[in-house]
Amino acid sequence: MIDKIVHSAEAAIDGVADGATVLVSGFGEAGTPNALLHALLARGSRDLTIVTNNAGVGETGLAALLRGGRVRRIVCSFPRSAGSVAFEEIYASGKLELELVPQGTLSERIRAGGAGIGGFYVKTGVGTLLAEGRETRELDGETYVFERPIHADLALIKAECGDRWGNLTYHAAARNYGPVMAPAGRITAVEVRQVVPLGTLDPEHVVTPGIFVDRVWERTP
Amino acid sequence: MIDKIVHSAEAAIDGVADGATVLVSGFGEAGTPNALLHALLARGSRDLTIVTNNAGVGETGLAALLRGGRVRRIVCSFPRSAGSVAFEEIYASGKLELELVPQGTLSERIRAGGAGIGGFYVKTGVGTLLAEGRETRELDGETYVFERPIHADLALIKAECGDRWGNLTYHAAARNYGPVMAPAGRITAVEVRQVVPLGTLDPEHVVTPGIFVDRVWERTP
Amino acid sequence: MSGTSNAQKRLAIARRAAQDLPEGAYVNLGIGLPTLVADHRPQDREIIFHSENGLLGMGPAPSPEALDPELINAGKAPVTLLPGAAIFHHNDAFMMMRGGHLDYALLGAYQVAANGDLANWITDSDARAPAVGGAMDLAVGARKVWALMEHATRDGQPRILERCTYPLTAAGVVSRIYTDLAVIDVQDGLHVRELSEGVSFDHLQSLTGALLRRV
Amino acid sequence: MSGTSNAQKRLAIARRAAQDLPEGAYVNLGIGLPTLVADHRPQDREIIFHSENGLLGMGPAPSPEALDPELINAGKAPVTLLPGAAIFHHNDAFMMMRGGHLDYALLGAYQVAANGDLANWITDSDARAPAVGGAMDLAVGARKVWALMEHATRDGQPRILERCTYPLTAAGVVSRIYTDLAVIDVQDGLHVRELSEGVSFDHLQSLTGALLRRV
Repeated sequence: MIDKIVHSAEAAIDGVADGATVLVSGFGEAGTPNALLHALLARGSRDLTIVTNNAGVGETGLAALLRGGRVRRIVCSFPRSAGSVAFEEIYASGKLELELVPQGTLSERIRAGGAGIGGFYVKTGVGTLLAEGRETRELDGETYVFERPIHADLALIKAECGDRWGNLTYHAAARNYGPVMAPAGRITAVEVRQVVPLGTLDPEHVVTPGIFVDRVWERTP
Repeated sequence: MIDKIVHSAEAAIDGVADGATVLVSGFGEAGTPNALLHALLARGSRDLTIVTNNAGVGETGLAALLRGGRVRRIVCSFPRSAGSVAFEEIYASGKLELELVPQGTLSERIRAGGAGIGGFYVKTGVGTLLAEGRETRELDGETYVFERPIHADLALIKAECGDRWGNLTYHAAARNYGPVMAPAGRITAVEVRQVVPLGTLDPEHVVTPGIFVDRVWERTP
Repeated sequence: MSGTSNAQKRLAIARRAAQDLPEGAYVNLGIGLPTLVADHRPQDREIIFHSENGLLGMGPAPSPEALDPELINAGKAPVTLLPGAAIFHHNDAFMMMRGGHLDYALLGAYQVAANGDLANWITDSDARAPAVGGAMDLAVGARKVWALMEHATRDGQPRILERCTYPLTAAGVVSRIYTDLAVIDVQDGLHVRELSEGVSFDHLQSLTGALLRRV
Repeated sequence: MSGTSNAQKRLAIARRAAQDLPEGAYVNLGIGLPTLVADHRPQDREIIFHSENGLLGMGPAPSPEALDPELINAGKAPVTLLPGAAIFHHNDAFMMMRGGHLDYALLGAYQVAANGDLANWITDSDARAPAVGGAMDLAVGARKVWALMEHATRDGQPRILERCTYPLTAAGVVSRIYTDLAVIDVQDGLHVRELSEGVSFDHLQSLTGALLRRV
């Protein structure tokens, strides 16, 4: 019997090595897998590359991981936002490498990683600091910049419901990066509000099919 | 008040010019917008480029358009299949240009058209007849072939339910190319089984958001 | 200039821009000033607001009891959904931008140039960590980009210029500017479409770093 | 050779391959012979079948009263969905292939070469219009590609060769071959893993166009 359900946050992130590249879902505080991030902190993982939209709020989740000195590099679209104190201080101290990526390009690069796309061209960023020195190409009379996929060792995702095959649904704007990141992690671990029996989720309404998911953990409140 | 509902198949395809590029959803007979294709035939449109997975079955839908001599060129992954008599005869007579594209690449090129991607690299087809003479590139030690987006003047789609904002749901495997093609048509016209009042479709379950849809027509049985 | 009058200025800009959005428009509201536009949607028109985090059909802010912490807009403020709304993932949200499906992006701006260049993501004096978010994707992808901004800096320096001095978000994309003093079309230069009440053309020109033309 | 015995051969190949699919495998069954594997899923294991037209978790063929003409597999035959199934669009279906998420693709073949080259989309003698479908995507994308095929042509010519003579679907992708006569691993040459009952190694070699090795 296939059973992707795990019974602790530790089990969900088991096997992640130091130096790993980790995708973290969420936009603001919606869809951010804080419990899994805390498990990563507890595990002692270090030298991590984190790929995510925002760089943490307050002192929990990613902010705690940053404070703990576990992150070497962050690939991010909007690191500085309301409450990103931990990130700002650590960045200012020079102890964190930042790769700033336009949000849609970040999302598309992660998608490309999960979709077997070797690279792609977008107009976003052309003529700006973020495309300086980058490979560009004229296509149909317009200038595009070349972008590469992002592959990750681990994807950490928050979802609403999950079953033992790994099928997921989401809630409202907490969906955001979850369905994009799930396919791009070599291991994809999900914290869900509720584990539901197989067959509960309508096949028409599954948002992330289980093939993209390795471990499902029902968050303890 | 936004109202994308139209009351005839003719109105759904209004404005399409001779020489247009037309995306047609469907895989086998599931999700094929036959009524809209018949409207295209009745309109007298000609010199069309059709982009679709299969090249028609029997003598209806795309097969009727082919028989009518309205198609100059077809971009297709699996044109010859059970019942594709019309296509096979017309192709054998030399009156039809065929661009054969691996199915996943066809789908990805259509997606790129709707997503503003200027081009992308895939491994599919490398070292085969279908990549002969094509631009290739080494990326991380593997060979990829360069693919371009497909843009269309019109996308014809079959869906299950639609509302006046153009939101769509699908039924079972009739979903196939619908959500991929809807964003890639300058005009996207949909035949639905049922028009439903705005607010009927759960925002969590909308498969094609209305922004990708221009006209919704409830097929008369 | 008092804080209140500043807030009033910004509200007036948002209200003015809202009036020009046509029926059926798909509109992304950038964070900051443009967000205010949502509260001034003309009552006679349906306008569909898009949020980069995966929403179409956003309604007004929720009542306290209807607040859902996972239903937020790009500025992370709680919102509601109208009947007809749709929820989708981040990549689809940006496909809507990059693929040219949004009719309008209403964006805040530090500077706009007479050639439509937009600078709204970083200044030249900010030592803090940078952030770009969806600004570049929106500026490049939306069919029309309107800049909503205060006409001049707090110490009276022009923000509409011959050339932006701050790093660009995108080149040549702004087609209209709404400020507290005027509405200006940007096409082969700056064309003053409308002056706010009590503002003279000469006064406007004196606060603008590029040549203005009368329509 | 009668039609019936040919059908029996094909069934035996499908049944044999089905036995080697491990618990939890995500498997795409190519059209033709591989489709038969779905009906021989080992009862002690959960195996998730994928269809290129947007299904995961396909079950057996439906009873006549449960038939839904819009619930079909890649071969356009009606199927059912198991509890836990998911429906998605075409692009997600192919992302599962191209992105390396499928564990196995079981594909029919005209020819397979000793270096793993696969030819299964077009012959050199077919004047009809070509069709490729998802064959190339599957061959390149799945983690493991197994070829399911009759060992020789109807007139006894080998179909396992040093080099394919038909145009390739993909180069160097087949890792195992299931035929009516044997199971053969492909890795630095051809390694006979298993002989069908009553088949000798020498007989197998005589019907094979490349050097076979005993395991």
